[in-house]
Amino acid sequence: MNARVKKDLLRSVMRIRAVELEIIKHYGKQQMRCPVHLCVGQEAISAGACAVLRRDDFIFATHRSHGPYLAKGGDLQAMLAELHGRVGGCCDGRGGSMHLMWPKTGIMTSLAIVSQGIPIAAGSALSMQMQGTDQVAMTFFGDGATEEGNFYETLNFAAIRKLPVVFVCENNKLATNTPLSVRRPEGVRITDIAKSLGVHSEYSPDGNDALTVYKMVSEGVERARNGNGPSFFEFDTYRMLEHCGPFDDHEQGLRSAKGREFWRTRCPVDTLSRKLLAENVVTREKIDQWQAEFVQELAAAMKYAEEAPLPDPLTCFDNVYA
Amino acid sequence: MNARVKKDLLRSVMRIRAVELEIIKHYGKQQMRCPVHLCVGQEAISAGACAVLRRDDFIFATHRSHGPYLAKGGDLQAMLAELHGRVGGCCDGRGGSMHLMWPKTGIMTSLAIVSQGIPIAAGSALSMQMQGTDQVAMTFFGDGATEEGNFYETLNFAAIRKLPVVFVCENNKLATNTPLSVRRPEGVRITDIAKSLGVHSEYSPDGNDALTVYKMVSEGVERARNGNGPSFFEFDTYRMLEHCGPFDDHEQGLRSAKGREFWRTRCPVDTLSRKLLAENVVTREKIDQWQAEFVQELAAAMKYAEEAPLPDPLTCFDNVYA
Amino acid sequence: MARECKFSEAINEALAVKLEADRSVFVMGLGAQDRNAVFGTLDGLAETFGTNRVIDTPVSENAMTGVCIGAAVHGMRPVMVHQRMDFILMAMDQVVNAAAKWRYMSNGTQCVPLTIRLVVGRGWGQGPQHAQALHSWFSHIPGLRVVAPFSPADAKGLLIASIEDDNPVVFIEHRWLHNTYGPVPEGAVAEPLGRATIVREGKDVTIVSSSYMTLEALRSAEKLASQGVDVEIVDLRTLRPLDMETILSSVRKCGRLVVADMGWPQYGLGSEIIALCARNALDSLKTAPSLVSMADCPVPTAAAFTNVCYGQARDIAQVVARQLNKTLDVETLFEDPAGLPNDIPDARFSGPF
Amino acid sequence: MARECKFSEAINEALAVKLEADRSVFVMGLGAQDRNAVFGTLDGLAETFGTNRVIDTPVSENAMTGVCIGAAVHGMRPVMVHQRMDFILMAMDQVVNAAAKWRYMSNGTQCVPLTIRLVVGRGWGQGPQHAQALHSWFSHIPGLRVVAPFSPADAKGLLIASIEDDNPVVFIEHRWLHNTYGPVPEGAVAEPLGRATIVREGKDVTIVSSSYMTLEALRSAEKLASQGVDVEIVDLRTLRPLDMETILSSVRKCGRLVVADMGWPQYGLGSEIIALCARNALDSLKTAPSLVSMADCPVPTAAAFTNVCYGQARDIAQVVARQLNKTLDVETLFEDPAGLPNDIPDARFSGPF
Ligand SMILES: Cc1ncc(C[n+]2csc(CCOP(=O)(O)OP(=O)(O)O)c2C)c(N)n1
Ligand SMILES: Cc1ncc(C[n+]2csc(CCOP(=O)(O)OP(=O)(O)O)c2C)c(N)n1
Ligand SMILES: [Mg+2]
Ligand SMILES: [Mg+2]
Repeated sequence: MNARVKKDLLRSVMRIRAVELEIIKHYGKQQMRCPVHLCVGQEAISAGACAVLRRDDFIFATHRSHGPYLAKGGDLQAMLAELHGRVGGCCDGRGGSMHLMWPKTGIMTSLAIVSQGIPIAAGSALSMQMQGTDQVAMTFFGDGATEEGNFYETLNFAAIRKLPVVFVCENNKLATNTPLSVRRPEGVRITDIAKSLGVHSEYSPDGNDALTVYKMVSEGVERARNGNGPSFFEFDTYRMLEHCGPFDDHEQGLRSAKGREFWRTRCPVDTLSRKLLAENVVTREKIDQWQAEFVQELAAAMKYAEEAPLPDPLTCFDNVYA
Repeated sequence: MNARVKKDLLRSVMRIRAVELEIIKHYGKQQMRCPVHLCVGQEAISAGACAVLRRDDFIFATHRSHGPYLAKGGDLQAMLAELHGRVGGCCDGRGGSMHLMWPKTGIMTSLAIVSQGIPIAAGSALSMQMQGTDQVAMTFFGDGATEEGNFYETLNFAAIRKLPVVFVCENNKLATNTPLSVRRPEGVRITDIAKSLGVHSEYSPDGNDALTVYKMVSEGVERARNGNGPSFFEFDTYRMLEHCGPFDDHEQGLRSAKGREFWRTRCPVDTLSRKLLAENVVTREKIDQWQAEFVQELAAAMKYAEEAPLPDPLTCFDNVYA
Repeated sequence: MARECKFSEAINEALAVKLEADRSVFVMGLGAQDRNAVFGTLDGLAETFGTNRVIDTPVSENAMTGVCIGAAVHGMRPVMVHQRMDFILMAMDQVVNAAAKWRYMSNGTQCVPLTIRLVVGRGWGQGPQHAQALHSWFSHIPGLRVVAPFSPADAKGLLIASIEDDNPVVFIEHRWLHNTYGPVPEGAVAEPLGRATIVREGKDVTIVSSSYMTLEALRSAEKLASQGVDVEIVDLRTLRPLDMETILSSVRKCGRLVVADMGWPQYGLGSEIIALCARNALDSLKTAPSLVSMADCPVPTAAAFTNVCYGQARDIAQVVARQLNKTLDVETLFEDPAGLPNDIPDARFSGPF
Repeated sequence: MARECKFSEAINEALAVKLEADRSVFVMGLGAQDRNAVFGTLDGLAETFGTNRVIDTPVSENAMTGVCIGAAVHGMRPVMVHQRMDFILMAMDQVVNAAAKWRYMSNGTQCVPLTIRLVVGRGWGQGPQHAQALHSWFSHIPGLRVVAPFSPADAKGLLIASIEDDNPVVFIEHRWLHNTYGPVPEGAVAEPLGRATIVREGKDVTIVSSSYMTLEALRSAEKLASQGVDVEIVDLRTLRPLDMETILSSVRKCGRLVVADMGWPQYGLGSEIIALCARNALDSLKTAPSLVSMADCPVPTAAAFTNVCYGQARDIAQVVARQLNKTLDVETLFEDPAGLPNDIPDARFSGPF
């Protein structure tokens, strides 16, 4: 993997983190009046997987959409304006945090119904196949989504028709506050299920390492691009904050602090920056410079978002139909 | 396996066959005014699996309900009256062939929506577990049903809660007229999917051999009865007739006669009777005697059904609500 | 030019015409390559256009609907088909939560030009799980269009229009119409969505109906005419959006309203039309409006129930007469000399179901 | 004896009472053991009754519904809960094709005593996929009962009755009612299903409402009273079966009808009530009936839209005045001195959403 890619990955995880922290900072002002499912702790998967894609490849995200949106080149101002329910938001305020989209860079949509985007992504891959393009469709989803019929039904169909689609499962072992241990029997691994359905499938416990994610997903994207069909990747990761909202939920006795301690040592930002500094791929100055850029970029975007006009309420009747 | 069981199994497959043939004979009279999904060629699975069960165990069947219904002790008169849409039918005419039930012997219902009964059977197993009985729930379904989300979702839940449920898949490699090859990718085996979901799973190509079915399913039922959770069995078999109706569909060029030739050599009735005759477990006289019994029984039941009163049309408003 | 065609042939023509003209159109459904060809409507299409454009599927309604949505968002115009409307209940999430909301959420920048063909089953023991008519459900949902043609010509023209429409369209076919005949224009002639049509002009009572019930309404009109009653029949064709103009002006003219619907009576099309008229033409209503519908119970399998279960020409005539304070001997009037059983559309009917 | 309780506490009490009294009752839902306890309604239940009777689940709505049906047929009384009504769209097959038909298909020999609690989301950017009110859908289906309480007392009494009922019951809770207070009787007192209640007597106009919209109706009534208008409010409580008697006698008395519904306007509760009155009390209607409903579009996320999107007290007052030919300065009348944003139920609201 060349240094350019590594540097880009580091910048990408750092930027996603910076945006999430900025949202946390401002959320209390009650100007972002929509639920936010933050991805602090899970940035590496979005960053690593999206870095493999071309601009004209498609992604489909979930309620936890910020990571993929930013990693695939979604516009920051449009994102923050969207969270603020303003005109100029990427959906002009109609979607909010759970429905981010930026088709210009292939972010087709984000969907708030668990698993809903999985077949839809496969459908876009079908259209690519029919149209004879060499695009690839990728969809992100959580461990919870794999419990919905959609998941299995779609993998089966994708395998039958060798669709150019890559399924990326972010396994944070939680669905809202219900742990995976309640939702899957002991000893079952999602990757094995995907494999049994005829989809090339791989698992890594290192979902917080963007380099690992990049490497593994590269193979899947290539496979898809070359007409060799779908692949599935399961990455372990950890949700640092509450399911929805800006707070840490460990204090409320719902989760042991142990998990958090373990995963803190695998912070997608810290571990990668340490590593790349040690490898001399990046300098401390470069990192600081990026941080400064983020601060500036975020200040401007936040200002833009807060000052963007509110939608005219009567436009709520527009665009129900074509 | 003792001789008694073997004999019972032979009698059971023979009886199911006899009933189906009788229905075919009379269907053209247009008195059985409902779709019939006959199980000619698939009798061994119903016979073998139900023979393992106790009377107070439950089964749930599908649109192709005749086999399980007869094998689990459903009343023949009530069945034929139901097909005739008459009072005295097992649903008093409200259900028809696709909804046969006979709760007295544990036939809870048959459902015409593909895969619908799978979670419902698991739910009855959950109630058994909650009530602390040692009953077992069993559900029959086709290969097509395993493509519905219901299948995977249910197996997962059954494995999590170690439910006393046995899943029996009759793989005739057809869903209506769509072959399995269009519905699953090459190399995928349903049993492996079930296994990946954490359910004890076994496959046999000998689904037309009631003895094999009986042996394999016995283990699953015991497992369930002893609190060791669910199991899944996939049996290859062959649908001799059209999906729905009394005719053979091979002539219409939809299926090659080759498949039929192969499976004719594995006819559930012929192979088992040959085998048990060779083993001296049964005599030709006994077989002839059974056939004579079936003829008599069927003539009486058919007469009963044809002469049963039609429901008063106005009773269609009854029993919508409790 | 118009020739006589079967309704199912009209559907088939619409599909063939669009598959031929537009590479973005494809057909998907369980049994799409099956010899029964979804009651003949797909006859020859897989052969002509190939199995990559006429796609048979696993039994996975929910994901298949999602697949079609995904393809539609990326420029395709899929036509899904389900052999029974009942099966789409597996996929309501995709239809209602995804397809119907998509364009709106994107504020008009994306759309879902998806057509979903749903067949309403009836007769020969279809029973509780294979004979539901849930058109009112779809019509409740902003973001969906709902079409339910009666005539073969409309079946063709409206299906073409549905495929060309940039919105998700639920296209409803009653099983008992597939074998009916009527003149059907050649070629790729679309019939605009959203317009009702007066299939019979009259002055005494307005009957509002759609799909198969328009056939029953026409039958009842004929008998009523023999008794000196002159009904007007508004065939809705599109259930969402409703053609308020046509409905209201007919009701304003006749002053009396009967709705004939193939669905259940509560919270359905019947109530919608009656409410529409009560809100917008109250003063024109000389008598309380009436509804002929499916009986308010699941559809039982036995043929013996059909007479009570299904609203028919006889029932329509009965309520029309009642509104006009006329006594009508409906039993004699609607006596069927052929004595055709009530669970088949015509004497030749022998499935597939 | 009645004390003041929150709506969510009333639900909690109903569940606790039934779990305590009847071993066949169990609770199942995603998040059933979660600290948020489905907006507090399950507080402490898993602790008290154990995780075998208060069951957290995988994210598998369809199969979980089937599981509950299977258990119900075999003598259990499951109470399912979904944090949003939108999610039940994954399970419509089980609800409509299985549960609603079961008793009928067995001709009364089996039944499905299943209660499905569905929460209607609103506000704080719930958006298109988390704020739907589809009560009219369920109410269309013979075999289902549909309950939508407004007061905490009814929430408790009707939930107890729903659990005790041998039919599948869809029990609808509006998120903005969970924190409202009212007197709630102690103990296991069931409130019979199928009866509406007059929550305010009046003579000028009948307002028919349910669930959260009854609150809006009461607010509008207060302001209208200050302008000399005396409305009567019929709180439906049960949407299927409807209490025709109570609705019709109020409308016959007042001669004017406004329906206030939290759902979409077409093919919904609004049309059902209006059609009911048009068919059965046409002569009593002095003016055309009106409907205040959700705007006929998906629910957009941005707070700025809420004023137009949701029918409110102000809108109800407006149409009441219009029916009475009264001019009303609604803007002044409904001016909110607190200036509370329109996307939260009260000032203290800060989730969970
Ligand atoms: C069909 C459906 N059921 C339930 C929900 C409520 N819900 C929202 S997010 C979520 C958790 C999903 O878990 P997972 O897929 O692992 O994603 P994560 O939140 O962990 O990223 C749930 C259950 C929903 N949105 N859609
Ligand atoms: C949800 C649903 N989709 C489609 C159908 C139509 N249908 C009836 S039987 C059948 C075939 C099912 O195949 P399988 O499960 O293998 O059972 P088999 O008929 O082979 O016994 C189909 C698709 C249905 N009844 N329900
Ligand atoms: Mg998760
Ligand atoms: Mg099969």
